[in-house]
Order: sequence, then C-alpha cells, then structure tokens
Amino acid sequence: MLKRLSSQSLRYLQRQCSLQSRLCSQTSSIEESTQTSINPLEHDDYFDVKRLTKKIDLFNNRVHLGHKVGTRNPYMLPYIFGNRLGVDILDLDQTHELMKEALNFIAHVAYRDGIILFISRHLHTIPLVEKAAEECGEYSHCRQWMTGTLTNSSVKFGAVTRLPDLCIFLSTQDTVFEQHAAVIEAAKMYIPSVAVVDSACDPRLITYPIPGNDDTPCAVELYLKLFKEAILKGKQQRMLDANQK
Amino acid sequence: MRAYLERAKAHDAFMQGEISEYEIGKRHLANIMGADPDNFSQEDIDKAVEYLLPSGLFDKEARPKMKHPHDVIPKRKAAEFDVDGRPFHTYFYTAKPQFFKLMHDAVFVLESLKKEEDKMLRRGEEANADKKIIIGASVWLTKPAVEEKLQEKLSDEEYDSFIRLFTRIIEHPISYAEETFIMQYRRVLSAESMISSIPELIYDEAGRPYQEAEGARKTSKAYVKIWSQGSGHVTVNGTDLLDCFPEILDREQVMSPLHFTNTLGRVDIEARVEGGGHSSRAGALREEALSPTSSEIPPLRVSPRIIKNNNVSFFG
Amino acid sequence: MAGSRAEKIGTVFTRVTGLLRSGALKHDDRPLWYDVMAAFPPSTEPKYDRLKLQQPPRNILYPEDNIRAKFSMAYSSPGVYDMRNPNDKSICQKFVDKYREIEKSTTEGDIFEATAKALEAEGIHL
Amino acid sequence: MASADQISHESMVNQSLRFKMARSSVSCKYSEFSMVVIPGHNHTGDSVERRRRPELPVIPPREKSMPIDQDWTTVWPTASTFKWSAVPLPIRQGRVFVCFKNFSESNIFNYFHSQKAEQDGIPPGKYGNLELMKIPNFLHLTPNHIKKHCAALKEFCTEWPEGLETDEKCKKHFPVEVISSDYIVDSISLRDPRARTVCIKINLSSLDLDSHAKDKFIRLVGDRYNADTGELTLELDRCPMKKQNHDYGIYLLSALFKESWKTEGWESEKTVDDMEMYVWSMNESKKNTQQITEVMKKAAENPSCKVPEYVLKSENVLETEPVQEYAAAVEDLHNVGEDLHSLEKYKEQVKKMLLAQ
Amino acid sequence: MFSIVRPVLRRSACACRLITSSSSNNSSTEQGSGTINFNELFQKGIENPIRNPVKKGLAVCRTNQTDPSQHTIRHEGLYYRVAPEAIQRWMKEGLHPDIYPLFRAFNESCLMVRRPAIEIMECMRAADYSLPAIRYMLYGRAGSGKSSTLAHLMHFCGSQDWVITHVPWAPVLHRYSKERVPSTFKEGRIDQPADAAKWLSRLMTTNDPLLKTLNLKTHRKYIWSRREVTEEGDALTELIDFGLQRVKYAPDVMGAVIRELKLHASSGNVKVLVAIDGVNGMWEQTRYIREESRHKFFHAQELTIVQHLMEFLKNDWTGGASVCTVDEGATIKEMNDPLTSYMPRFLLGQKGFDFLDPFIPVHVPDYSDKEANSCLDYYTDRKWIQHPAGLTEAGRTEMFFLSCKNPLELYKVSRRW
Repeated sequence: MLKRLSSQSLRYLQRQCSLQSRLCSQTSSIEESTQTSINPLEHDDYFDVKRLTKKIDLFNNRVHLGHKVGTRNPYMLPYIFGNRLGVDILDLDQTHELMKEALNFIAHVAYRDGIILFISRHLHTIPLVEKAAEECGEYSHCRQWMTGTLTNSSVKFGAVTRLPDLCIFLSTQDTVFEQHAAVIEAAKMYIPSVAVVDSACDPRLITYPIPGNDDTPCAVELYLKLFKEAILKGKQQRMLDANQK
Repeated sequence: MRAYLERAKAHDAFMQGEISEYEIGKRHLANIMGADPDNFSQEDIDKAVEYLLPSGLFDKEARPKMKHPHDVIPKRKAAEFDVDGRPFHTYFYTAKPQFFKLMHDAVFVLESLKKEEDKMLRRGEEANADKKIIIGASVWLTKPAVEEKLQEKLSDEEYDSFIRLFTRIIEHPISYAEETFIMQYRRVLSAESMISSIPELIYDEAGRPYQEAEGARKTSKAYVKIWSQGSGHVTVNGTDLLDCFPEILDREQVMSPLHFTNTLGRVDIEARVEGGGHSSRAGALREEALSPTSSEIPPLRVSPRIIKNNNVSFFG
Repeated sequence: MAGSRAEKIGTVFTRVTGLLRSGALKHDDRPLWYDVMAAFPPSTEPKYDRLKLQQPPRNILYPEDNIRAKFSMAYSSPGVYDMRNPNDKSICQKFVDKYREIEKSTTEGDIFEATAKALEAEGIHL
Repeated sequence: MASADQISHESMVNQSLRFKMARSSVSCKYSEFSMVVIPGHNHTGDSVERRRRPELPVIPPREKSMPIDQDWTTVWPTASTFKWSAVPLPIRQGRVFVCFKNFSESNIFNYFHSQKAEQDGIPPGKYGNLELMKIPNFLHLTPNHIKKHCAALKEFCTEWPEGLETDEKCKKHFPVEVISSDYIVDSISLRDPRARTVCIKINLSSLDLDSHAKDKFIRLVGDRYNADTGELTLELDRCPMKKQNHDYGIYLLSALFKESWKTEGWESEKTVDDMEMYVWSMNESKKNTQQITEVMKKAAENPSCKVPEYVLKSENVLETEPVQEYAAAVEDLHNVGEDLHSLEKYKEQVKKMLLAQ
Repeated sequence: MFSIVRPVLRRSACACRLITSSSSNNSSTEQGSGTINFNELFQKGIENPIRNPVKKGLAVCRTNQTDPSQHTIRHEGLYYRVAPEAIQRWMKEGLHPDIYPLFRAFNESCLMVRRPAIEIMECMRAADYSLPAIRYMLYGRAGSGKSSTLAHLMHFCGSQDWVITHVPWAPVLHRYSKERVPSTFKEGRIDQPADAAKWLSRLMTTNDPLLKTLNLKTHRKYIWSRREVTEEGDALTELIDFGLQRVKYAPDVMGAVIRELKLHASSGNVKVLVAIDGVNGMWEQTRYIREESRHKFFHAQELTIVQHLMEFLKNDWTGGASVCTVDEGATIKEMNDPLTSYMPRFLLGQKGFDFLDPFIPVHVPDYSDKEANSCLDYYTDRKWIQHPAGLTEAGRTEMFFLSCKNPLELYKVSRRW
C-alpha cells in the first residue's frame, strides 16, 4: 500500500499536518481543559447549530425545488421526494437532517481554526458568496478555476501554501453541464467538502451533501446565512473556550 | 512557508540597505561635484554621472546610472500568509486577490447605484445631467497600467471583463455618485491638451503677428511660419503650393487643418519642407499648419482625427 | 487508497485512516477535520462507487389536478399574478378553490360552468 | 518513502557508531601487542597539529570608510580605470532583459512570486562590473580638480597680446588659419596617419588681388574655393610629416598668389566658349541687334514708318542708351539667372528697342 | 489624359440639360469698346465688375464684344463668345484637349480675355509693319493658359485678315512622325512629307477664303521634277495644292510657301502671323534613332520642317509677327530634375535664345483674383458647378486654395464640385 502512495500528495499532507501540528497541540490542550467539563466531539450539538435550520424556512426559500427530470443525476434519486409535472422535488426531511450534520461539521472545523473555502460558479450569486465568506473571515473562490490550484498549489502560488481544510460548494456545477473541477481536486487532496447538491448534481464525492435548490437567490442566501452563523458560532466558542482556559 | 516569510523579511532589509547606501552615495557625489549635498536632486545626479562616466552605448538604459533603489529594483509583493499559514486575503486562492477584490467591490458599487436610482425614481427625481462624468475626457487605464496598479498579471479576458463591468458603472445615469471610485481607473486626457499649449505670437518688423512651428512625418520635416491677417497665400520651399505638390491629394492634406479651423484664406503660410516623399511632406505640413495656426484658433485637441501621428496615414 | 490521489477509491476519511494506520502519517499530523469526521461521520458514506437506485421517483399528483387540467384546456391564460405577494393566488387556484366550494354545496349540474359563472360574478375575468 | 529514508538514515548512524566502537576496541588491542609499523601509513608518536595561520578578517572596501566631506582630488588624483572599491557611489550599469520562455497562463503566478525572477531586470551594480571599467571616466576632472589645475598652471601663463582682443582683430592680423590635429592612440604605433594632415584656410578678400588675378586664382584652386564665403581651404596630406605639409602649404599659397598675378600670352585668345560669363558684345545677340537696327535705319527713310527715335538720333546705334540697356538686360538674364523680374526688364528693353513710343 | 476626360463626358450630359432651362439667365454687360491707352490703364487699375456668386444671374463674367480686334484691357477677365466657324478655322487644334468636351458641355465656346493677350495685341497695334517682324514669346507654367492666349491672338489676327500659320505643338514633329525620308533637296536633312502635307492642309483650311480673295502669286519658278514645275506668277494656292497632291514634295513645297509668304508680307500684300506652340521643341533631341548608331538621335534642327519654320521665325522679313510659346512639356525632361523652370532662356537653351533674340517675352500668369472669380462665375453660370457649397464664398476659397488659381487646376478641381 505504501508503494502505491503518490509521493507528492503525501508531501502535501505532511506539510499541511506539520503546519497544523502546533494548532492541534493547542486544540488538544483545549480539549484537555474542557474535558473536565465537556468534550466538543462527544457533545451531539456543541455549537447549538442544529436548531438553526427549520424545515419551513427551507420550504419558504424554495430549497425543495429541483431541476427538470431530463437533467436528473441518478445518484440524487435517494434525495428526491417525487416528481411534480416533470420537475423533481427534493425531500426536505433529508435536507433538513443533512443540513444539520453539515452545519455541525462546519462549526467544528471553524472551531479548530480550519481554513474554509467557499466555492461557487453560479454567476448571479457570486458577489453574495464572496461577501459572506469575507464577513465570516474565511475564503472564497468564485472565479474561473485554474486547474491545479489545489493539486499543484506550490507551483501555482509560488510558495508552499496551506490548503483549505474544508470546501463549501454553493453549487457543484461549473457550467450547466460540467462539474466544478474543485470537487475532484478537493477529494484528491484529502479536503472534505460540504455542498449544496441540486437534482442535477453528482453527490458522490461530496462528504456532506445537502440536497437543495442551488439556483434561487433566496435559497442561496439562506444557505449562506446558515453557514455563516455556524462558522461564527464555532469561532465564538473557540474564543470562549480559550478564555475559560 | 517559513522560508517564504524569511525571504520577505530579508527583502525588506535589503531594500533598507540599498536606500541608505544611495543616500550616502548621493552626498558623496555632491561632494565630488562640489555641490550642496542637501539640494542635490536626482537630475543633478544624472548629469553628474553622465559627466563622470560618459558612455556612448546606443541603449540609454545600458549606460551607467545612479537611481533610487525603488526605481531600479522591481517591487515585490509583501508576505501573504500569517505564521499559521492562513492567507491574509479572502480571495487568496483565486491567485489574483487584488483584481477580484476590485471586481467584487465594483459589483456592489453598481448595485448601490441601482438602488440609489430606484430611490430617486420613487421620489420622482431625475439624474443630474450637469454632474455627469464626461466620458470623452478620460479613458480607461490600459492593461499594463491596471496590472501595475494591482501588482497582478491579468489575462486578456479578465481585462475585458474589467472594462465591461466598469463601462456598465460609468454608463449608469447617476455614476457621478461614485466618481472618485471610477476615476481611479481612468486616465484624464485633459493633461495632454494642457501640455500642447498655444505658442506665443511673434511680431515682425511690420508689426504683423506670426507663429513658428516644426513638424515631422515619416522622414519629412516641416518648418512653418503662419501669419495671421493674411490672404491665404501659401509658399512652400519658396514656390507655389502647386509647384511643390502637383498631386491634389497632397494639397488637400495641407488644406484640411485650415479648413477645419476655418482659417482658409485668412492666414498666410510660409513653409519649408525637406526629406521624404511628397505625401509625407504634405503630412508633415498638415500637422504643422494645424497645431499652432493663429491666435484666433482655439486648441484643437478635441478632435480625435487631429491627434499627432508620425507613422499612421491620415486616412488609414 | 490512502495517500494516493485516486479520489474514486474509498472516501477522504478512509484514505486518511489508511495512512495513519500504515504509519505514513503520524497521528499528531492528522488533518484537523479528522477527529470531527470520526465523531460525526456523514450519514451516507461519500463513496464514488455506489449503487444507483433503479426505482424512479413517484409522481406527485393531487385530486384537484383534474380541475386544473380542465381549467387549462378551457382557459389557457394563467392571468396576472403578483409574485411579490405570497398570498396572491393565481386565477387557476381561485378557480379550484371555488370549484371545491361549489362542489361541496351542490351535486347537480355542470359544476365547472357554475364555477366560471361564480367567478365572473365576483369580477374575475377568465 | 520519506519514512524509508528516515529508517535508512538511522541505520546508517547506527552502523557508523558500531564502526567507531569496533575501531576503539582495535586500538585497545594495539596497546597490548607490538605494533607493525609501516612508515608513512600508520601514526607514530604524538601527532603535532599543523599550525594554521589565522584567517585575517577581510578588510572592508575603502569606500566604506570614506568621510562624506573628503577631498576627492586626493582620492582620485589622476586618470585611472574605474575601481569599484574607491568610488563611493552606488553606480549601476548594464541592462538585463527579463525573458520568459514558454510564457503561459500557468506561469503567470511565477511572474510575481518566483525566486528566479528576483534578480531579473536589475542592472548590475559596480562590484566586478566590467562595463564600468570599459568606458572612460572623468573622475579625475571634477570641478575641484580643474580648479587645482588652473591654480597650478597660473604661474606659467603670460598676458594676452594687446590689439588682439576680439576674433575680428585676430582675423585681420592673422588671416591665414592653420588647422592640424594630434592624436594619442593606444596601439602598437605612436603614429597616427591623420596627424600629418594640415588644413590651411584663408579668406580671398584678405589677399591683394585685382579682378584678373582673382579670377585666375579661383580658376587655379578649383573647388577648394567656396564662392559663398569667399574662403579658400587647402587640405595638405601628401608629405609624411606635418611640418613638411605645413611648409608645402605655405609655399603653395605664395605660388598661387604669384601665379595669379601673371598674365600669359594665350590669355588673349579667349573665345566665347571659354568665357565664364555671358558678354553681350561677343555673342549672337549683338549681331542680331546690329542687323535689326540696320534694317530699321533703312526703313526710317520712309517717313510714314514708325521707327524708334533713338535709331535716328545717333550714328552708332549700338552705343545708344536703349541698346546698351537692352544689352545689360540680356547679360543680366544670362549671368544672374532668369526670373520674372529680369524677364520683365528684358521685355521692357526689347519693347523700347523695337517699338516706337 | 483619358481618365481626366471621362468624368467630363459624364458631366456634359447633365450640364447640357440644365443649360437649356437657364439660357435666359445669361446676363451680359457691354463693357465698352475702342482703344484705350494701354499703359495708362495698367497703372490706374481697373474696377472690378460687381460679383455676387450666391445670387444667380448678377455675376458679370462675359462680354458681348465677340470681335477680338476690339478687345482691350477693359475686357480683362471676361469671357467672350467665339463663333463656331472661328473655332473650326483657328482653334480646331492646339488648345488643351479637355476644353473641347467642355465647349460641347457648355453648348458654346468661350475664351477669357486675359492680360497677356491684351498686352500683345496692344504691341501689335502699336508696331510698324514695315519693320522686321516682332517675335513674342509666351511663357508660364503648365496649365496657365499659354495655348489659349495663343488661340485668342490667332483669332485676333485672323479677324483682321492676317494669314495665320499655326503649328499646334512643335514637339509632335520629332516624336510621333510616321514617315521620315532623307531630303533630296539638301543632304543630311530629314523630310517628313506627311507632316509637311498636314501643315499645308492646315494652312489651307485656316486661310482658305482669304488666300483665294488675295490671290497671291509666286515670285519665282520652282522646278520639282522634269515634268512638275510651278511657274512664276502661279497662284500660291496652286502651289499649296500641288504640295498636297504630291506629298513627296510637301516639305519642299512648305519651304517654298514660307518663302513666298515672307516675300508677300514684306511687300505689304498681306500680314502673316506665325504661331508656334512649344517652340523650344525645335532645339531639342528628337526621338528618331540614327541608322548608323543606335544610341544617337537626330536633332530637331536636322528636320526639314523645323528648318523651314526657323526661316519663318527669323526677323529678316516685315509685315507680320510671330507668337510662340515655350513649354516645359516640349523638352525632354530628366527624371525628377529639380532644376526645371518654365522660363524661356532655360527652355530654349543658348542656341534657341540666340536665334530668337530679341523677342518680347510675355508672362502668362495664373488667374488673378478677378479672373479666378470670373472663371467660377462662368462655370456657375454654365451649371458646371453643381454642389451647393461650390456656390458659396467658402467653397470658392477652397477651390482657389487647392488649385492655386492655376486655370487648368481650377478646372480640374471644379470638376469635383
């Protein structure tokens, strides 16, 4: 197995890890200190993010509306509630649960000072996504994706670069026909991903998929609001815990 | 990453050293040339270096020089990460953070303009036509200029999208509300017309005012005297215009500026042209008859056809 | 699997686990999300090679769709609809509501036409 | 793979340790047994460490210790090649072109980030810069140097002669101008072929010549005479030495002067074609005029004929004023060149000559 | 040249159409007649006729005085109408080729009375014809109107019953002659029988009624061959007819006719005008190659016709005048020679000048302001200028600038308006 390792990817991983080692030790010390009270990982909803989502909000913001049947991705079938006159309707029950899971994960990553990268190529909502990322002190890449931005980063950026720890896709499609290259690049580089997947998207490489409408601005605004809150909560909690210590 | 940060620090230190060395060198040079070191300007330095170390190399860039390190050593970007490796810029991963930041800001500027316009319409107001930005008075920065400003290399498509977005902003009816933002990326043309001011009038013995000018096109050179209060008399190389330019096209060339400024038949022209062929001679004359004409004529920089051009044909 | 860039084999989590297990990656050097994902694994394992569901999703149909269909055949115009007002109903929806109302009260005659008349009476032009 | 490297490194260290231990044990054994001494191979006795000369610290270049208000003339008293260490100026020379091979989109990042481009485009400094040594320098001729030189030379200077204050006066008293050049060439020969050339200039107006002599002089010198400025220029380079050329030039000038004053016998045999100017009396024009006036004179016998008055007045018609004026107009036309003005004059004279008023 | 003619023909149709409707518009003013002291007029300057280009019909650009013998300085700058017969007789050749289509387009033939012509006329009036013939030399740059002035003068003399001998373009003799034979009369000369016959026929057509009424006789017997003899006392027309019938002898007949004409003129029977356009061509190299050497050309002086014409140009006869023009086009131009000039001494060379000296050089300048305006008035009147801007003062200024008021250039520029 070791022989099959790609030496380059391993080096990245090592570098990233060595960079984070200090952080990890820090976080572990936090863990130690809070162990007496509570371990965040053991707590089901440490950051209190699960109550952020409400099914009615999802419904009102048209999260359930999918694409036309013709564009349906077969791997999205489990998340589809039904077909209303040629339009796929997503199952908001599942979306709700998966959203809670994703928010919890995001908050945890933010709590550990991970780098979160917002990605979207949906042209109408690019400014919103960028704005949200900036507001929560994280990063965004909503422009044309240069191949190798993650997989060949040291060359592309001219220096050894810390890669993001989590990619959040507001839309996994680059164009209406193609998947965003960052989905595969993130999977290659051991970066987990949270993504809003519409009925036309492929959810397989997404670690935490959220079935939902990715085209309607109000839906995107809702997602961004939730993600932002989760990240801010994670960061806030981190400050609190650090102060307690 | 550490190496990267060290490098950035080392560069700063290096620049500091270079600058102090330059300052000391400047005082030394002033001393050598027997000048006051406190009032020794860069111009004086250039002159002194040219005197002390004369070089006949064709490329002026290759001659010895003593410049401020900022002018010699290309600018480098400052460090982009903190110690944890977290990039400072939210658009860091796009590789062109400054450019995309600008584009992002521009979008919100446009949105704010739209909102403002809606509000005005609801109030029943109209855009103030007086405040409108005069688009003809300035041009967008060129691609190299934008690159220099942002310290980032842009592709042609990116520059095009930049122009598209900013054109939409400037064409908005109330774009004047964001004039300062827009004008950062435009170059004002008025500076150019200020440079080419109208030369002073000279008076001959008879007290008749005239102006002198020189001009060139291709390999031709023209020296022109224009007398006001004339009768449209033209002398070229001591002969008639017809003798000098048998082709009517050339005569039309010479006439065009006079026609444009409505001075045909009102000024006398005495010209000397040399070198080149007949059409380039006419071109050289045309530019010259143009630029000063007489004091009755306002500066003619408004018309794009009258931009001085040594190589491109007037009709081309 | 682990360490390789073959993203289609296993998941991100299993690949890192493999690296840790083999010792290629020290435990201290593990990615910061690793513990989180270990604690809160995704409900569906994000495997690339998963089975497709063969069963197509059901069609969502309501009994009043009959009325809607009839309405559409009779009056193709959907009318003007204020999208900013969430409480504004389309003409079709108003028709359906009226139809049901009339249906409850009377069983005789052509309810469709009666509905149309009733709506006309209310001033809604079909 | 990295871990494999680590392992191998560790094993290497272990091996070397083991080796050391083995050697030490061997050396212990040596002490117990008599040693086989192979001269030049193994150590005998206490080794005396070779004393190394302590490395001297590198002296910083002289420019670093120069005070800002030093006397530069003492630092750089005479002409010398550029020395980077003695010139306290951060001079740069040279042009380095930044060249991107295979410039493509993926390399755009490199443009601002890569280390390789760090020194690109910066002109090289003075240290070890050959270009600065190639070019001449005037570090020995600064204003301060010149002041010193002047002060030193002053005691050798004499006063400027009286009466030669202006250039005009100089020209008047010394009309002959002799120009020659000296060359210093850094090559195998001290001689420069251009140094022998002597140029002698003189304005013809300063020579005492009458019209014939002047004409002859000009003919003798040919294109060496500039008609516009009236200046004669003799370029002399046929002798190998400057002195010889100079003497020859002076000789030539006096020979020309003497020769131009002579009038040879054949000079009277000059024909119309030899004339450098148009002379009316020697040309066809005179014959024509004579012919025409004769006819007019004959016609004047008829009283009804309107003949110009002058024909009747004088016996010698060619001497009359209208004919003479006409002759002057024709000469003017030929000698000065025709233009509208001279043609107008000619026309008027012809009218006067041919038409009765 | 053809490219220049083409637009003219196109324009001529429309111009003709318009003229028919506006012919009543032609206003003309009597400018007075009779002789006036030439010099006096030159000095005091002549008042300009009223001219207003915008208001049609008021422009004074023509004179009713169609008799050129009555033209004086008062008619300067005005057009006079030349009768079609006069055109046929004296101006059939020799004018600029563009002017003939223009005449057709204008439906009339008009020439401008210009100062050089008036000046020569005054001289001719003042001259005594018992004195040697005076030679006038018209010079001016290309397109300035030398040939038109010559035509005007021919009309002037012709209307006074002078015998006109006209050579429309002297260089034609040594450039385009089809037939050349060695002279039988004098060795070393080249005969051009066809050209000589052409000259004779022109002489006939130009002076046909006159020669018949004058009934001039020959002064001596000419023996052409054993059988062909012209007796003393034969009519001159017979001699000319003989030359036309026996083309072989045409060059010699030409010499005889010239001799006879000179004698008749000297004896006061008739007045003769010798008009030669491009006279400087007679002192030029021809384009005819010598048989013995391919690199040598015949000189024009070796042509019999040229020799005869030179006899005519000599001032050894009385009772006539010669009017010649010198033209840049008549010399063989060196490529890009910057030293070209249109002055007579330059064009004639030393030999030519010596031969013709003394002559009266008359400069034909470009149009003066008055003439230029008159010209454009006439063009406007003839509906030649159609663009509305061409009728304004600004349009005129532009045309004057572009043409430098050179008559030919002004015509070329005006074609575009």
